[in-house]
Amino acid sequence: MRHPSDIARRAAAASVGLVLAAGAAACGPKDNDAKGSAGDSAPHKGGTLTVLNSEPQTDFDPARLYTSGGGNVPSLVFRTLTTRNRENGAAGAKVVPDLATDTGRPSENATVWTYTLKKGLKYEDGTAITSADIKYGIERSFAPELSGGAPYLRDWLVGAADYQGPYKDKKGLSAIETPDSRTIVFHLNKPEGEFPYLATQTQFTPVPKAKDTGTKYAQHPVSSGPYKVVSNDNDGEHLVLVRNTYWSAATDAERKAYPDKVDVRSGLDSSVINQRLSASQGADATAVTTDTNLGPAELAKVTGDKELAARVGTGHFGYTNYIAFNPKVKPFDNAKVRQAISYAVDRSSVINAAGGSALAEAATTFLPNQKSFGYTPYDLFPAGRTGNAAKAKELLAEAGYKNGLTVTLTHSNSKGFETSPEIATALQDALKKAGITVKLQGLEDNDYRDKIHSVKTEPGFFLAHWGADWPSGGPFLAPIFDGRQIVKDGANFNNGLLDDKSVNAEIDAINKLTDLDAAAKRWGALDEKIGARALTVPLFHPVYKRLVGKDIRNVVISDWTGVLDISQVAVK
Amino acid sequence: MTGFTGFALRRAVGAIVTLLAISVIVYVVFYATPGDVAQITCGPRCSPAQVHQVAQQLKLDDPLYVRYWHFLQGVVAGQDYSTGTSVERCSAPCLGLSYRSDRQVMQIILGKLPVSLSLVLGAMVLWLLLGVGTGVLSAWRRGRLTERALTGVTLAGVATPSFVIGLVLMIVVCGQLELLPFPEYVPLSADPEQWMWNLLLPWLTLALGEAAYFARLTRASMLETLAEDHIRTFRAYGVGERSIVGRHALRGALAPIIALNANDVGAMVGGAVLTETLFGLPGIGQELVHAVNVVDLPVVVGMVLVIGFFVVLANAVADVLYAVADRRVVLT
Amino acid sequence: MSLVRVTDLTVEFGGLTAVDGLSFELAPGAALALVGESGSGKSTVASALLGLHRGTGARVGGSVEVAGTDVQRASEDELRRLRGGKAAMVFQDPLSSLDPYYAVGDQIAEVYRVHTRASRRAARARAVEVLDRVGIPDAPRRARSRPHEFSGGMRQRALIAMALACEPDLLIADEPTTALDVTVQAQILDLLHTLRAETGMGLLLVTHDVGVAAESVGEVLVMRHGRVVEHGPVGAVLGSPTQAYTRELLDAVPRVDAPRAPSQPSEEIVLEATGLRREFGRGKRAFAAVDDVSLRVHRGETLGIVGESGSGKTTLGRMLVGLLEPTAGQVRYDGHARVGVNRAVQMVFQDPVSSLNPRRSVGESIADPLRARGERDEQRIRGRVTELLERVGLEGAHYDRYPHEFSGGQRQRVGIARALAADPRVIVCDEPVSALDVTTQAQVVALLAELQRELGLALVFVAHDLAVVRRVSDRVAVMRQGRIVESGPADEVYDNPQALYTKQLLAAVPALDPEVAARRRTARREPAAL
Amino acid sequence: MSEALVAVEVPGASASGTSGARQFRRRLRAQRAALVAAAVVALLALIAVAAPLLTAIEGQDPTTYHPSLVDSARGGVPIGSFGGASAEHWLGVEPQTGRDLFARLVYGARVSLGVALGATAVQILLGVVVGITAALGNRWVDQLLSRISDIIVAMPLMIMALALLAVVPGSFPRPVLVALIIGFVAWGTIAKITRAATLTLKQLDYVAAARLSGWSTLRIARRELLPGLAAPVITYAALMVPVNIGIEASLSFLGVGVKPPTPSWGQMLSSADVWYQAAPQYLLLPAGALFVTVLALTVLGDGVRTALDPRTASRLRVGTGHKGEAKA
Repeated sequence: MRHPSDIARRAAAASVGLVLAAGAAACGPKDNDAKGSAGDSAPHKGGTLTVLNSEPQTDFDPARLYTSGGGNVPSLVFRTLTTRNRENGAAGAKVVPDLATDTGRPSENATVWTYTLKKGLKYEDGTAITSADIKYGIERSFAPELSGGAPYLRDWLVGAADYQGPYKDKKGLSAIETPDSRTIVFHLNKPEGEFPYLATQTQFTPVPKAKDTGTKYAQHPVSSGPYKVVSNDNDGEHLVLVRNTYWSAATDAERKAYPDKVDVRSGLDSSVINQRLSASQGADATAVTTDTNLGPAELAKVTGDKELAARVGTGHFGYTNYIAFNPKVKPFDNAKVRQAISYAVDRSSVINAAGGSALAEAATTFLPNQKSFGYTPYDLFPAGRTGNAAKAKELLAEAGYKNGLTVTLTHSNSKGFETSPEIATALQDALKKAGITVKLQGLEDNDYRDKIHSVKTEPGFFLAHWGADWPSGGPFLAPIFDGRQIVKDGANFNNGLLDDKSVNAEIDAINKLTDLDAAAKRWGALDEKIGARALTVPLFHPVYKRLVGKDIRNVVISDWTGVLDISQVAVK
Repeated sequence: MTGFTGFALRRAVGAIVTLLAISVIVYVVFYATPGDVAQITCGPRCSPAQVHQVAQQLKLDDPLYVRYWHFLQGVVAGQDYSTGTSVERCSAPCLGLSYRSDRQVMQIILGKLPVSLSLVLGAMVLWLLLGVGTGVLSAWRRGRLTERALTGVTLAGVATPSFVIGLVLMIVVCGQLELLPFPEYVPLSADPEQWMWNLLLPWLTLALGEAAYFARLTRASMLETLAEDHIRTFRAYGVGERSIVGRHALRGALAPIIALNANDVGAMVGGAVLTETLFGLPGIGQELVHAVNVVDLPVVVGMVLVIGFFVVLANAVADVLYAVADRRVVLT
Repeated sequence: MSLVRVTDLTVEFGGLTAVDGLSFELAPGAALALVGESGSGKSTVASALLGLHRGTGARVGGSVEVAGTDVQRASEDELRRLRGGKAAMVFQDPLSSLDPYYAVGDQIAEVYRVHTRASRRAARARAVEVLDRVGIPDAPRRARSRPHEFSGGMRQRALIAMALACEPDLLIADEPTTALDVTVQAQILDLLHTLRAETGMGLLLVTHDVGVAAESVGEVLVMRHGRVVEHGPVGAVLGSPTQAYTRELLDAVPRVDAPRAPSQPSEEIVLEATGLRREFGRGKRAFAAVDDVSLRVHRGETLGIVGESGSGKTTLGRMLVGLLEPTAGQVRYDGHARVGVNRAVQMVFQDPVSSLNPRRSVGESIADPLRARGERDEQRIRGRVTELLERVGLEGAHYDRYPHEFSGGQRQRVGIARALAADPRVIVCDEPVSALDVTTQAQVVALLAELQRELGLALVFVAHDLAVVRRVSDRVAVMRQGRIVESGPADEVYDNPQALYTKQLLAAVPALDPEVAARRRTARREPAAL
Repeated sequence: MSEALVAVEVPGASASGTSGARQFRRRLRAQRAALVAAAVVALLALIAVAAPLLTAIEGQDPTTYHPSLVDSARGGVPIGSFGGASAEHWLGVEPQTGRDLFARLVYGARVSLGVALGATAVQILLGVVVGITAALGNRWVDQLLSRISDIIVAMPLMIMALALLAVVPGSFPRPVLVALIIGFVAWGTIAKITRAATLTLKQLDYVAAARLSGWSTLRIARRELLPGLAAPVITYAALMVPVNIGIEASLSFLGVGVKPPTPSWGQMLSSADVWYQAAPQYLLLPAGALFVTVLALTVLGDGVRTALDPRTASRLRVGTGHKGEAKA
């Protein structure tokens, strides 16, 4: 009976899909790599760009998308108040104006943000984009029918906590004012210096109320960007975009929009995607992928091949894989035990399990190793490359575990994931040297997430990961370490259950800053301060390597998304 | 055929009972499976308040039996639902709406079905030709070298995991030799020729292993028939080996072939996920996996019901075919 | 120039020799019967004539020449031309000898086209023609039906039609009537006779039934252990046999016209059935296999129940022992109405193979009733079983042997021993000897009679063979279509039958004397249909 | 299903009869292929049992990482030719982790064979019980049971697997669970076969004789029916074992098989298939092992069938008009 093996394989692939979906919020090439792959001749307009993905572009509705900086394919159709700077590397981590004339004017101690729309902005049907449409777009993102977006708007906007969206609540959100058709004002319940970053998310896309079709809007969202949807089969399984003739480059400094047509195909096996990109036959020569990384296996093959290696784009995304402790669970209530484990970890074998040094960089800080996050290098419990078993034993002895101890490491059963069995077993093997016997508790992925994100069921010792909603320390540290963000009766991300006055105060203080560089420095300092508590053991920051078709030009990979920016790619 | 309506009726009733049971099982099972649907649907960072709103939106707070009752109502009478801006009709048989995308499950399935059917039915033709052909040949050449060779081949076929076959086929045919483009589903309606070329490899992947089984089955049951008395009669009347094997022995072997074929076709409509994934064919199986991963109950139930439906249907068809083939059989 | 010339034929399968230096000839148009008990090698000879042993691993020696073809040296093609073309074969079991999946007409047509270049249509026409010729009513329509839609006799006719299709010079009939009822058998034999008279083809008849031979052929060849025992004109061989074995064979054959030494049954009724009725199937397909049958069995007597297949006699037997529950009516044992089985009423089954569990030693099988009764003492059990084994003419040492190590007759003895183990007062024997050779038949029948006398058993003897029934029975009941058409003291029923059906039955029984046989044949005109 | 769809040979009913073991062994010995297969299977079983010993001889274990043996910069591909095969690591090491492949392979054999056999046992148990009950019970029991097996058949394997995994606590030993899952999804055919065989046996006179001697139905089922079922059931079971091995591989593949770090061929395959180009032997070893095992078991299964089934054993010898058929 061959069918079962089918079933098996399919699920395996499905989980691979998840990996890559996670990867989609990941990294891009350093400039030099980019040059290599971009080719030297200048990019031209025209042609069809094919996108080969494993996961379908589901919920193609600006209200439902959860993106970092407006997403990749989505940002071809959805323009937002601000957007990410479409440049390679660190420069790409900056926030820049999009629909708005600037990145926003703060007032009243950064609790009020005012934006003015550019002139001559049009939808795909030629009608003008107004600030009211942006307000409406944000309001509908509160509708339970259209759930899925990031939590910030609900948390920050005045009186938005219980707002149910325009379908149930006709009054609308008083926190957003549109004094005239080009001005929009946001009233926040606390200072948020990073509001410009938030304004890059697709919820800030204008939606013409007349054209809103509720849950069916994803079928054909009204485009404000360079491309419009001509077909969207089976909820993003096959998406075809063509030029939106009403879009003018004059109002959009960021999107290059070289190709005439973008054909997004999905449901492919990751190994097939990479196989096709490397073969680059026919239409695949002008193909890219927005969600599939080179796996270790493919990397091993690619690095052996000059021509292929030249077509690999490398990117970095603000992302950290780490071990999380729950100090409410013995023996992890004892800092010495947590420190011992920090010393004992063998990062090299963990990194190998994650795909090797080319796909993962050892992490000793919780913040990603990028300037925009305020990265401040520190290594408080130096474990070296392969772990410091001696020091670990010593600490264990002090903690009262002379003849070692036995702990249970919880992880997800989904293969290839950052929280996967591979990494768990690597740690299991490494901690053996320090006299720590690790029992593995592999859970089905949903079960795993339920458990680690619920205060009631959170295990004491488990694998976790965190990615940035935008390249800054704020969204990276606050959800994990802000005591006031501990969620008792829902999805909780403060796994260390840390509720420390000084930390909370510092977070508030930094949020007041509208000078993002200054803020970054203080985030870095805060990171080190928290790190001393050994509530987490940072393991590695993933590196994302992706192939592009042989005729692809002008590959731009920012540190914001870490993946090549479709709006910049040319096929001629 | 006498009593056919009676048979059809009994089968229909049986099928409905079976499908009802299946839907109940799936409901209960997924009620028990971990994974907070509302949380997953709403997104990982949703606040409890939001999650609660979504739960209400999806009617997840109702007790299980109520939800199941609504499901049944939908199937029988259809149901209305709101897109937020307007009220839409999901006409009977309505399998409900996907939690994740708010699309009608029936629409989702209808979107996937052509792919699965093209894949499975196409492959079926292939494996029947290959399998039965090989079986007949080795039964005819029994005891000779040809048979030994064929037996070896088929055993190899049985013992090779099908994803290996598929992978190798794709690497060699598309990658190295570049004989075919990497497969991608093209609807039959859109371009029959492209449809065929693109499905060729998937068909082979699915068919090769299957063909091996059919070859073994065909050979075995033909040898059994060859040992029966009436074969002796035809030998005693100078009827040639070709006609004895090709006409009489094969005819006797049809029954088990039909039966096994029915089972496999039915099961593969939802079970050919390996091939679907490997070749990026957006079929039922792939969708089912995805739905299971995100605990999208309505879609899972719908898919399982459709798969179950095809299994039941396939078996009923098999029985009819069999009764047509052999008048001695009484349909029950 | 003879039609068949067999010289010094030897056939060996692996080690054992089935046919050993057999020689005979058959003149064109003549008829020869190979008569012998099972294992005599007679059927092997038949297949050898068509070279059917080729490639089966059997070693064939000597020479066989049929219709001018040297079967030994003939090429595959020559053989094929011979098979069905010049010499056609009719097999024993007409059901399994036809392909269940194709219409009878098509099968005949297929054979016809193998030997002639005829078109499909012509072949079909020919099929209908021969089917009509063998007396199948409405041949054009029936040609389109499949074998299972035919009655046993019709199937056999169809097979004969297939044989006729190519007008062969020789017809080889291998036990052509063994599977048929006696009346049907008579019709088939008559058919063969008329066909021969008209077509002038030769006949080689293979049979175990001396009577059948006497009816149909001019020459008899008695075989045993693959060798010729006696060969000559049928009258001579059957009338004044020169060989001891031939005589033994003839004596063993039960005579329908030989009265039985009367026994003196008591008036005590042990088993009584009143208004028994049994239906099978539900709804439209329901039918009554036994319908309103009443009978009495006295202590020490033998009640013979005779009938053709489908007459319901077996169903009746099973109801009497309680294996089947009657739909209506009741069975009374010792005057008490009884439900389910009762150890005092036992059964001896027809098929000596399936009536014993192949995986258990015969001793164990026989011991079953003892153990079931609660006997635990192994010594006593063994003792009793040994006693029984010896009683039925086997050895106590056979206790640990398995059924497949015994001959058919011995197994039947084991079956009887098992029945006796329950100390029954009535034994229902369902066709107890029909699967046995005549000589063995005689022995088993004798054994039963002996046991009856000693133990005062009442026997219900169910059989299709009128002769055997007459030999054992005090009273006889003739069954047809689930009803008893006639019953009474054996001699009355046999010597002066009242019911028309009984008359037909008796008339159909083959006679051992060729003259009588001939007279009988002319007496019964071949009816249009069966 | 119409009854005729299930054709069953019941030796007890066939003329040749059988003296059980002796005859069976003789018939089995008559087939060279089957003997070779049997030898291979025996060897595999031995390897599985002796896994700890074998790895001890090699001086490795299946779980220890060897980061130094893989090229971290190139995705963790094993250093050296043939996947880093050496005197220490006979079959090389696993990419990324550097775990010893030989050790993982032989330990994997344990899971594959163990689970497959366990599953087969479950299938036989369920199938025979259900089959007999259906055959001896009245129409309604029969109907009900066949409906149930319909449902099981119509249920996708993955759903069943997830179902059981969801309900059963994580502490429950995985291999057992997997065996149960497989056993639970694929007992339908055995049930059908048993039912058909029982219906045939029920008609046999010796069963009637047993009733006449006064035994209870239960006793008759045990003493007269069960032995008669042995042949068809064993035959099918022998063919089920390789299939079950395949299913186990699939489930491990799917991630619902045995838990890491316990090695299983299915797991190895699923993580290896992407390495087909960079480290072929990593894919070929488990695939080869699976191939050989399934092949051997299948051939053996065929052998067992031929040996247990008088039809193919004896009937084929008559008049098939071809040489060498006697061997069939």
